[in-house]
Amino acid sequence: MRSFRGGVHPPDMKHLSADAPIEVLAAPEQLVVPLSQHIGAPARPIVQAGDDVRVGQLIGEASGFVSAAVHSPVSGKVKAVTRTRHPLGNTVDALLIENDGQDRMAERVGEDNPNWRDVSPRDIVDTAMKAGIVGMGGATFPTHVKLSPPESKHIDTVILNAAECEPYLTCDYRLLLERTEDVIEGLKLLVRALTPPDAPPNRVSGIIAVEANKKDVFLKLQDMLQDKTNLLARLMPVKYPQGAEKQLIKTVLNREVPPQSQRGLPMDVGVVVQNVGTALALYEAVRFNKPLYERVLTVSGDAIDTPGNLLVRVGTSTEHVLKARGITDSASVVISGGPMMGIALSRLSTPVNKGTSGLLALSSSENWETMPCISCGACVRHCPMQLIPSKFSTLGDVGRYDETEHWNVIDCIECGVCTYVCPSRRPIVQHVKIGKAVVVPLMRARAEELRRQQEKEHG
Amino acid sequence: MCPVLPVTVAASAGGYTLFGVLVMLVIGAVLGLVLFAASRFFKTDVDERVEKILDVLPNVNCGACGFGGCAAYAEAVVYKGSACSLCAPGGADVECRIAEIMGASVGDREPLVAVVHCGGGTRSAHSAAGYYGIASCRAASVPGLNSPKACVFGCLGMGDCVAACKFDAMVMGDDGLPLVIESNCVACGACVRACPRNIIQLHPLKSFVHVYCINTDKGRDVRKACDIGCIACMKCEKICPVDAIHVINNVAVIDYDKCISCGKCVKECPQGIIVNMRKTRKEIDRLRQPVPGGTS
Amino acid sequence: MQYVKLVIAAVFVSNFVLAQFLGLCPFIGVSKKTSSAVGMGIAVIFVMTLASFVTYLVYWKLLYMPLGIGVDARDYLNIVVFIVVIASLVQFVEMVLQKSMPALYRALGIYLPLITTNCAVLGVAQLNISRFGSGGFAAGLLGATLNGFASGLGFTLALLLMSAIRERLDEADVPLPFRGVPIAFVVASALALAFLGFSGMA
Amino acid sequence: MPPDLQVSVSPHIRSQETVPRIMWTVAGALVPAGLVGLYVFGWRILVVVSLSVLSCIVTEAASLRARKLPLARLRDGSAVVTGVLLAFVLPPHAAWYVPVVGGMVAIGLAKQLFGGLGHNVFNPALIGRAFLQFAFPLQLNHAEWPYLIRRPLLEIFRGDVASADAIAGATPLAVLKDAPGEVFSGGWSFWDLFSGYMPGCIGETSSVAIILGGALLIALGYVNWRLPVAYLAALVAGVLLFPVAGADGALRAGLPAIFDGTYPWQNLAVHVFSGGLMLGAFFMITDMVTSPMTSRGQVIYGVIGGIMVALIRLYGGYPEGVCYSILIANGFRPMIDRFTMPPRVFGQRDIAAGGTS
Repeated sequence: MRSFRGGVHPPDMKHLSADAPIEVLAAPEQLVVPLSQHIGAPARPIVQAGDDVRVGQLIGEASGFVSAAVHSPVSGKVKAVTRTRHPLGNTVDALLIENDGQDRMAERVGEDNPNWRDVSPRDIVDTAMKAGIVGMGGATFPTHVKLSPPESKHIDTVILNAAECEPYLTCDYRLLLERTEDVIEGLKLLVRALTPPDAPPNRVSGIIAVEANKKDVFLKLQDMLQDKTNLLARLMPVKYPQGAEKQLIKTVLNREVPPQSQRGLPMDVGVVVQNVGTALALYEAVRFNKPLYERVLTVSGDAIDTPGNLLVRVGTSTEHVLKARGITDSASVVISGGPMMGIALSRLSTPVNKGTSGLLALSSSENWETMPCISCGACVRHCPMQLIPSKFSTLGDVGRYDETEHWNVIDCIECGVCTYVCPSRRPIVQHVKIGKAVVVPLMRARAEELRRQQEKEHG
Repeated sequence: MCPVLPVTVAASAGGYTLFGVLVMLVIGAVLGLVLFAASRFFKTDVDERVEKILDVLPNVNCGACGFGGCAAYAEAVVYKGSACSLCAPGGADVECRIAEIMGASVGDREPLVAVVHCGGGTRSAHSAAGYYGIASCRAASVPGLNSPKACVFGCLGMGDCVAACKFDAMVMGDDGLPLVIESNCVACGACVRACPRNIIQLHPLKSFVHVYCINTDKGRDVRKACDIGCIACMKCEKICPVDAIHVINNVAVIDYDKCISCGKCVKECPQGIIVNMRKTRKEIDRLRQPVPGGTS
Repeated sequence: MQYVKLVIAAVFVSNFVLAQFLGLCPFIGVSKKTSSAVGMGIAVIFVMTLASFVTYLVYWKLLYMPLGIGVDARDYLNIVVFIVVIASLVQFVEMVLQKSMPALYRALGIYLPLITTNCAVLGVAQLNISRFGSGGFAAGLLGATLNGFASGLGFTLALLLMSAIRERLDEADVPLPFRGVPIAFVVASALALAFLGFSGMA
Repeated sequence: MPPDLQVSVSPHIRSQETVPRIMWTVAGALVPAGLVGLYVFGWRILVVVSLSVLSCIVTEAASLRARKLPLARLRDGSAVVTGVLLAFVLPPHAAWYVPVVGGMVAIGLAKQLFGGLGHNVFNPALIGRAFLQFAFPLQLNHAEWPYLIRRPLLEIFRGDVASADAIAGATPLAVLKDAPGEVFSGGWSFWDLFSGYMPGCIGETSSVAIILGGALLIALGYVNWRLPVAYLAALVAGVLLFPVAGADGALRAGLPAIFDGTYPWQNLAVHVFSGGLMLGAFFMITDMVTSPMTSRGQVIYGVIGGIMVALIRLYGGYPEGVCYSILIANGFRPMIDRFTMPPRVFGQRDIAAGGTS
């Protein structure tokens, strides 16, 4: 099986939660629903303290095109507009909602929309926007933006990313296993949304890419998609970061997305990548016009008594979710997301949001002593973006972060492979983040300078 | 070059010097002509300001300015716009003269000093989590890393400002907060740029009352993060006789043009976060004196 | 065939910088950045080759043969004449560079005129005289020029190695008192130690 | 609820690979060569090895304390590896001060002065060896190097190496240098050469043991096989291709001689299997810190080293060129890295070509 160059094989630890079917976690009394759970401008609250809300009712409208709507996960009363911690570390505006426990549905939410199959591509994109659907693989990029590429870019493939290459995480696997038909319907909707009106139906093909450690799902998908002309399942080798967009496209279609310096995006090579959860959410939104206010995530780790996969309402606090599965005192690190790219939380009050694919509690302590780089070349061999990671850390040690631009630091996807394999335990990803924080303003200033000069010449 | 040059003359002892002079004359003349022709042929025009700056510079070619020599530095100032103040041996007057040649004016402005607007040291600010990673403030405030300190605005105390200061005007206090040694501080702004949380600002040297907090959260959240943070109780705003202090976005901010450093707000503030620097200056100078055996 | 051996000898065995320790000041001065090192290397090769050619010519045609001044005394003018010739050559190169490659000219800065006083260039001129005196004039001239070129090549090789090493050392945690030039000298001595392996070569 | 949590930038898990593990594995891979040395030269080599390792550790500790760095860095085992490698390139009869001074120079001058582990440009053990070559020429270039002949295993610890039945003989390379004709007249066969039963330095003699250790490192992925192969191939090519003055003074390359069958195979065998070549190829030149990162760079690096050995051995004054060739290759390494590791990025090839994996 072909794959991208580089990458690494961490122990996948999926056995802890792979066989646990998805359970519903009851919503707590109080939920803090963040207004910015997506890439783009935060949503504007349209309810005040004291308003009564129902499940699925719009409580924050998208401000601008690259933004996403936010809906109430429970029915009850809005207590206040407060601020809360975002996993990324910054604090964001949020709505504190008191749950009355009755789960009163907003109107038309949950009703089966009879002619959902022949909805026009335009309506699919509108539904995605109204339902606040965002990429659920962790990037949380608003789906309606991805589904409306500019005319110049013609899309020929939609890839459903079922790689789930992060260790411990099994939520996509369980979704695929238990709700295979709905995910396939979701993929069909995605394909139809991206098929230009004048083109023949099977111009855009849909591929569900699964890693080889989830063979049962792959076989099930294969026989369900036999008769479909433009839909197929593809098996991929087990390797981290197989699920990263550029690496996924390289493995599945052997195309390479151009680098950041040329503002490369998957649509430049005619591809749109979506997460399995996103496809399912789109299906539920189009058919049952159910907005995105809950998602499946994996709770696992060696400091969790009973690891499992839970359907959790957005806004539930991390503490509530972890307590539901029994967190032991040996936990020293709580991670939102996977162990390779996830974020270590300092406060368990941080609420679950649309992009939280996992909550892990690990007991391994993180005090690896950093040693000097012995230029063993492991990071250079394993880097999936074929960069020279050791350069970022050696330049970082002497504070010359501005020179990392020359070594393409902005193209780093921060997958963590270099830091994982480094025998000297050097925090290369942290050096990259600092490098980007130094280089991006420099590039912006230079572009600004260039633009002002051109204006002076033509002005 | 006729080979018949009087060999006999060369043979006599006196002839060596005469002969040597003769040969040098010939070679010097020939090469001089060649170079003259070449300089005409390879004429390049040079910005005359480079010559002027070169005259001003001490022409010691010491390289302290970071360039290969005085000529390289002169060209760097003219072509690349490098700073006028890099000539160490030249000092201030060379800097002024270069600035005049380059047309920039070096006006004298009111002396400023750096102030660290955070009082939440290890004794009063709460820690949120153990931090593992590169020991620098900039590293500890990258996106995707939760703040190790409960207060997401406060000083992380990892000394980026102390490292950035080239005039030894910053020293790390024992409670994990940087202290500004005002006599050394030339307000160059290096620390202001170095602090990733923008806690350090430049204020007039003459005013010595400062608010040591920039936490814009509401009072309830501030208390959770730090014992002495500004809880926006507005008392200072009411007491101030010259209306120089206002609570903007949940934190008290001083307008240094109006402030007369009367210190009324210092006594009024329940959190004690507004501090009269006069008495602490003595303490800082004490800290600056090299304690025998101690390291700053 | 012995020309190949002459080149190998000049580049490796009796490398001007690492074996004969000539031309150390530009070797340390310019090796801070590889770009300026390349420029300096080319300039030195050009000057050394030309200088060898011209000085050998001047010596045999002008100073020694026609005037027939006493055998032992004929060398007293060498140093003076060679320096003048080399100085004018460097001046010529400087003008050419300023015109054609101003960026390189500015990068080299003070070190380009410094080639005049560079002992390597004067050294090669002197060496040529003593080594290629015996054979015929034409063979000697070719040998001298080739030796000049090879020595220039050896100098440039050492300079490039040094500049690459120093750029790597800029990222190293060298103890404070040794940063910059001191560590450059330590590296130069280590390189010399390595090149000593070639001593004794025929 | 758990006490204060820990935060750090992702990733939060690491592989098993650590620097101490690599260093101790390399030390382990050197053991076979050491055992053969012990058998051939007797217990005295233990004295030399321990002195060398001790000197390295003490020097590293002293310089770490001088630089106010945590002494815990000694645990990474790199000083021990340097000590063992240095001892392996010393003659068995070396006086006590030779390994001690060698260790001080290797760690103090070649490693700590450059900034400690990972920053040194030259292989510390070889800088030590080259320094000793000129500091104590008598010790290292001794013509007659003692070794024992066919001793039963149990008698390793009987008496000093210079005892009666120690046969002194010039190292094969020295013989090759002075009298290329009778290489194998000194009483040992090709197998002695290969197994290491001949005069030479402590850990260099046995090619079998070294290849065994090297294979282990290659299997574990700490050494890229291309580097030793390139180094050895370049040497063989150099030895065959460079013209050598034959008995009649005419310069003839070795290669044509192979075809008309007159080429003395023993010379090639001696070149490859004796002296420090094997130890250099598998342990010295492959030292991670001083070798290039990419495999393309390592091939060029190995070829340069191989050519240098050939040049020194064929034309130079010393019979043994490995130490200098690797030091010169170390000098070339930063330049090689500069040209074989340009800033590159995934997807740089144009979109149309699609590019292959």
